[in-house]
Amino acid sequence: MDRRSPLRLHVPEPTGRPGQHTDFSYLHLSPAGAVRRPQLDTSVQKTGDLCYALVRVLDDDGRAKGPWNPKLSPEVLTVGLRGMIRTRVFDARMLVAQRQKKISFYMQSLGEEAIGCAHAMALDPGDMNFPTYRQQSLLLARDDAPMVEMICQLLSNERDPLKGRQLPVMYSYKKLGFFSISGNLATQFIQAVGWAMASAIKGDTRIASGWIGDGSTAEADFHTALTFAHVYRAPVILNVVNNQWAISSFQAIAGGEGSTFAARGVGCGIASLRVDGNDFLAVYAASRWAAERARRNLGPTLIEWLTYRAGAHSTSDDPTKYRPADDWERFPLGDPIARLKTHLIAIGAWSEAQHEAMQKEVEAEVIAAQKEAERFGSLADGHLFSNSTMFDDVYEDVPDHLRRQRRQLGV
Amino acid sequence: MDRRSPLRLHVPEPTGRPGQHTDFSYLHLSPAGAVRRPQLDTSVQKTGDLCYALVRVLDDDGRAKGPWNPKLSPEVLTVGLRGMIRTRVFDARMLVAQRQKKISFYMQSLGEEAIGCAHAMALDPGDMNFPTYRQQSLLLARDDAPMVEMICQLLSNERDPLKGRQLPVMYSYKKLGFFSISGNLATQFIQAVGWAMASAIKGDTRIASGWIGDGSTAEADFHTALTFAHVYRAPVILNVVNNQWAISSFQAIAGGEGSTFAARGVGCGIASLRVDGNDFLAVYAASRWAAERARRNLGPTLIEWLTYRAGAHSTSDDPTKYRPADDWERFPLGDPIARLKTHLIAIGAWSEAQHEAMQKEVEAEVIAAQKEAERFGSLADGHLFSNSTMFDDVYEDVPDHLRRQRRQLGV
Amino acid sequence: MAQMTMIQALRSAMDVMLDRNPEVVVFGEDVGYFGGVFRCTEGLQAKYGKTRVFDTPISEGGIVGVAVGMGAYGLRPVAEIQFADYFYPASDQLVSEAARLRHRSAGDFTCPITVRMPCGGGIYGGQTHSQSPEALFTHVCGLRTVLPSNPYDAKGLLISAIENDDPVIFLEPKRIYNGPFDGHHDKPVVPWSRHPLGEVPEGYFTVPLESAKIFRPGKDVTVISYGTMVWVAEAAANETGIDAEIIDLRSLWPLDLDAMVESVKKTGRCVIVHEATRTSGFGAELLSLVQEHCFYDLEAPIVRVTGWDTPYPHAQEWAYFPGPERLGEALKRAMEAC
Amino acid sequence: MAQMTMIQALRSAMDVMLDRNPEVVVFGEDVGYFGGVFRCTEGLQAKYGKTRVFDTPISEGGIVGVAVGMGAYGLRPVAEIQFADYFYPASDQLVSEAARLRHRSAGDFTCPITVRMPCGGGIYGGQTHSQSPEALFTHVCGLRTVLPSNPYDAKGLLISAIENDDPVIFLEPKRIYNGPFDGHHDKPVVPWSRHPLGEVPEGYFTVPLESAKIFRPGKDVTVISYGTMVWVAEAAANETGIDAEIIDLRSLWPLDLDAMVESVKKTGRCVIVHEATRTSGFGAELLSLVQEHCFYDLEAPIVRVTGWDTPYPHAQEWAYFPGPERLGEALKRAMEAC
Ligand SMILES: Cc1ncc(C[n+]2csc(CCOP(=O)(O)OP(=O)(O)O)c2C)c(N)n1
Ligand SMILES: Cc1ncc(C[n+]2csc(CCOP(=O)(O)OP(=O)(O)O)c2C)c(N)n1
Ligand SMILES: [Mg+2]
Ligand SMILES: [Mg+2]
Repeated sequence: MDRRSPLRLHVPEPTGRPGQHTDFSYLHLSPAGAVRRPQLDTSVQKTGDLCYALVRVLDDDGRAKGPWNPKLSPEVLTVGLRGMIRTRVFDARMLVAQRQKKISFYMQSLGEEAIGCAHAMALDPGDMNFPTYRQQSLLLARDDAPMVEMICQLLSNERDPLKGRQLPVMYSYKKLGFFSISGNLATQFIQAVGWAMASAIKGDTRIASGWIGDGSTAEADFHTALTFAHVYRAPVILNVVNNQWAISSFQAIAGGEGSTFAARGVGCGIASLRVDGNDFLAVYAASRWAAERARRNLGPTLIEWLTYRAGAHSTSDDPTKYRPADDWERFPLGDPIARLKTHLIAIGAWSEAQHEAMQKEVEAEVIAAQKEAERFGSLADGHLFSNSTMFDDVYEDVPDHLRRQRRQLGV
Repeated sequence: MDRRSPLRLHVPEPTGRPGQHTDFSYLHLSPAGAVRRPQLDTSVQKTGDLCYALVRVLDDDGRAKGPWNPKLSPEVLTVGLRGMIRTRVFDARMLVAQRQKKISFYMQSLGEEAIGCAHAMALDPGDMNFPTYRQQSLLLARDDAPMVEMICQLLSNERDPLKGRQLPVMYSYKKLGFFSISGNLATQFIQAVGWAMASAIKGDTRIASGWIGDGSTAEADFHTALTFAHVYRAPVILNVVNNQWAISSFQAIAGGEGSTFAARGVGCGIASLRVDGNDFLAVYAASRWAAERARRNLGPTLIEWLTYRAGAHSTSDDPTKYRPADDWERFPLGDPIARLKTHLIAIGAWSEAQHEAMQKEVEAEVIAAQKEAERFGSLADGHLFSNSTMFDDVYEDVPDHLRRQRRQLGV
Repeated sequence: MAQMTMIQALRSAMDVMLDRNPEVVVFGEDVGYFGGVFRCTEGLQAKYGKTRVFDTPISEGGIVGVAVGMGAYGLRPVAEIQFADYFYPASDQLVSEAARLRHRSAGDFTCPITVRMPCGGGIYGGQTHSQSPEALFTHVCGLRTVLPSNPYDAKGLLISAIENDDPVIFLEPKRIYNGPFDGHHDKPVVPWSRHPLGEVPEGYFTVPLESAKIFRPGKDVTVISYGTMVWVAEAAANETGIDAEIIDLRSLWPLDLDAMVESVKKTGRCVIVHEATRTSGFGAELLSLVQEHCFYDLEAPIVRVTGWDTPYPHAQEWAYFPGPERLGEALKRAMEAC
Repeated sequence: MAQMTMIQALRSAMDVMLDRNPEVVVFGEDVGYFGGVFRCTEGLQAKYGKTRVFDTPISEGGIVGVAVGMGAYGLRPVAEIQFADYFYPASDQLVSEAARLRHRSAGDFTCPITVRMPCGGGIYGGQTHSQSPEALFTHVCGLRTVLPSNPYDAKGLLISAIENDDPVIFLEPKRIYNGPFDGHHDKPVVPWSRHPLGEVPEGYFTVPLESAKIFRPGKDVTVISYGTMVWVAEAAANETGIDAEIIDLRSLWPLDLDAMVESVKKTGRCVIVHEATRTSGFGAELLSLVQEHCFYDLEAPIVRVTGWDTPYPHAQEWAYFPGPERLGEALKRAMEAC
């Protein structure tokens, strides 16, 4: 090759487009149980191999394998299963409500339910998540999931805890360790680090957990979060949910080609894991490992969760325009609910009948919550918070100029 | 350790403060000649070891060793030596001029001269540097260094090519492959990537070279540059000059503790080197390696240049306030000029007498240039560009509102 | 002449310029294969190839940063920010770099970039899909800010912006992408396909920058506005029967001062309208200019009608939006005062 | 009462608050060991330890981002941006996050942060060490913007800012860090140690936000200003012999509208002064407010005296700076008109 031959711009492409089958070999998977589990105080450079491997516990037959097996009791696993089912059922019903124009907009987490559910169970009360719009499972995994209130938020009705100010799904639940969701991508990632630094400054014991999508890692706040977390050894878990897609752009456009998002962490001096995000046991084990490191002042951990965004980006999106329709069926990491169910059945702790019963029970629970929430109206039928509340909370008190404006609006 | 023991904030400290000796063992050096030189088309993950090692060619006795030896002729080396001496002499005289209040502000590059000099020699005409304020050696290494004009810029006088608009040292020389310097840190790093992408889009053969300091890698544009360079395999060299200090803050505050800046590159999927920046031969060889990769469409290279900021940050700074005064003497990578001189003498191509003669010659050259430049006045004596030029170049043409304002100023 | 929506008109402008000028490149989040979340670049990658129309990482700072570098090289990048609400990560590159490059390098380097961004509310987008940040750009010397109100102007202005050698912020009021909107959110919208300003030449033409348009001639009061709000102003004039002269600024800065001053000197009254929050909004500059240039002609205080100084609400959207009723009251106030 | 420079007064405010309130933390670039490039935090790390006063990476976005997170936790961070010219990388965190957090979470989370930044020119700092970006902050609902003109106010206002539960942008006119500056750059400056406003109590006290101060009473014309410019205005008044009433706003937004309106109603004339570029500067909002509230009292057009719409030059600094001469002419203009 002549060194003076013309330069070319490389523009990455996904390995599948509508009408084709995606070639998922780009994912580089490891067999279940094959990846080592380092000491909590491992030197960061020594996690270099882990950021290209994939921590997995469940094999294709639903058996739990290897050093990352968290050895959870069937009872705990059943709680996790219920959380995932609740998330999926909730999403499905809210999608219908959106199509019925009861709610204005929705974002589902289909296929990604294991990540938030197992992570929520691995954290302690008082810890604080800084989620994106696709971590409803962090809330719905909980026994005390505030489902009616959540639906009121989605309906933007007169019981919406956010008073109609935010788009649906942009929940805020301080008391449940769930930070207010921002519409501006990535901003929460560095805030999680700041919260964790504050906890360390105060000699507290609570840790933070920040969330970001593969696409959003290109934003500045991903970098500032890694830098600050490393410099101050902040007690924070930095979660990158790599569901392969941003909106229409593939993870290679975010820099995933020939590299991994976990590698970003090691590059910044942060111990990092790449984990099967559709494997409830692996998610629990890795979350626990990272949480323990944080709590013992061993510093931050970055975890790349490998998963697949099975549904549309949002109700405004049509993924058949840019990717094969059957991708999720062909995605090699499968469905997290089916995988945990298979495992529970394999260990003799579960049955098809029990599963069906749980599914029905959860459906009834969600239907009841929706019914209750709908009593308070919706954006569509105009049962909103009053217009005057628009002027509240801009500042702690309402300053003169906002009083004048409120008067002008006549409210 | 109890997992519920209180958290602590880690705040990194340098290994030396005023009154102490810095412990430089944190640098992790490799012996000269010891680090392998991979194929140009090496896979990025395989440069993982290089980003913690240190590419060096010159040993302590001035012998050139190992696979990175660029085998330059003594003539070429002498040109490089002259460039470094010219940079150092220029800096020294301009510092004096600043103390004499002829120029308002100055930033020297003492101790870092090899990096820009050897890099400039390794690039081709037409390539474009996107420098910081400490890469004057990129210009001064050249035979056609526009020294008189540069001094006019420093004097802010009526021949200042930037018309008094910019602080001293913020040169702009498109025709010499030197992009306009910004006072806002890091912004040029992503612009270098954009320029390189443009060159690739056009099927051109010219490459870009971006520059950033260790401290400034914490800024967002460092991350965006790495991301975009990786995604589009842009023909760009990404230079991180790690001179150990930002202003008063040590490189650990920028994230250097337990990691390297070269590792950031590998984490983002970019082939990366860590190189002795005070070793002219190593700088030339690594620059050439990176330039060749870019020209052959093999993508970007990140190079961390290890060096030491021997002088104050700027003429507004007093480093004795925050670091040991004798750091540079004790810095294990020595003085780049002395090291190249020793090498030239060791190979029988140079002598003390020749060195002294060159030093004198360059001093005379700089003095003459300064004299010539001072003919056109200075900020101090008021020989400036006219006030009316302030309104030019805000837009391509002067719009009405600026005409009105110019009139109001009465010019 | 073809009938185009604003989306089609913008796409046509980029199409024409990609075709005429090999230095033009188009990029942004979801802009390449998919054609943009509002479909403004649909089909352009297929037509011009992946190196001239492409997707970018989700990094507004990176998008504008590479645009500045490409502009310095000699290209004419047309970059899309998916929503104006997301330009903030790019503000350093816009303010410290794009706007200053020509001046600080004394013309050694220039920055002929166009940054498109959909702005404004009225689509239930909530606080992060509804903002109108134009005032922030107009405060930055070296930037041009443009904001069209219809397909014809959108195409002609976008071509002018791409050809202009200064950095241009090109704001697109997304509420009128598909048809003019007069603020009556409970009534159906007329699509551009049935509107004269939806008639747009297929080929190359320009609408000059820095030229305002008398959107509706009138003699009672001057309404100065831009974007969606000129349609609301028209509705308010018709509904109140006040013969307002509506000026559509089109270029916000640098602007067509003469058009404003001439009209106010004629009517003696002035109402300024924008959707953005009030305080330090662009209306303040417009009011100041009118006050400075027409003080002795003013028969009544200049009135500003704007969004409130609150985040743009999701549910209470129409209480926030300065609709024809609020505007009509302002017109009456301007007429009654003396 | 001690005699303090503005730097000492600011340091004293932080010292008092670090001492009184264990939730207060102070950080920024070069802020810890070294004590800040302007030495505003000198000695505080030694006194309060590295976990309460510390250096940060060079990342304004990160600095404000962690401040928001700390605020959400319950701390009261006081962050320094080394120069106001460098706040742009933090604009997303300031505008989209700090300013909106309370509102978007309906009070679930709050953001009691203070962001200090030296602003303004007059020190030959060139275009990236001289900017006055206050207008950009005042356009963002949810932010408070404060800008003192002397050591006493600086300390009292900074304590109020730290205690306030809203995010506060605290701008410090660096030209008057060491003494008042009346714009006569060729004359020596009186140090604060010989000025009554350099007398500052050592302990805790506050100057309330949203309260302007009559800096110089007068009856001919109202000058509305803040920061360095109140000193220039005083010089202009003295030199022209025009009995100007000078209002030092201190809090830019939310502001003390009554003080402005009352004065203009009395004098019937108004001059507005700031150092920032003119177009869409904060002066435009001030002018608009005066116009809206005092239209029938105005005997002459309101005049704006500002920096030009160009980058702040290095060499031609004094042609850019709105000094006493330019201000004096404006006062005369305001007096002559009728
Ligand atoms: C600053 C900013 N830029 C752009 C957007 C528009 N946007 C919303 S979601 C999204 C894709 C994010 O992808 P990813 O981070 O992978 O998250 P995922 O949706 O896959 O969970 C984009 C581009 C935004 N909300 N904020
Ligand atoms: C955005 C921005 N923030 C802060 C500064 C102030 N500043 C100028 S140089 C500097 C230190 C930079 O250190 P480094 O990147 O290591 O470069 P070096 O001076 O060592 O070459 C700082 C903080 C600036 N110019 N721009
Ligand atoms: Mg994604
Ligand atoms: Mg440095």
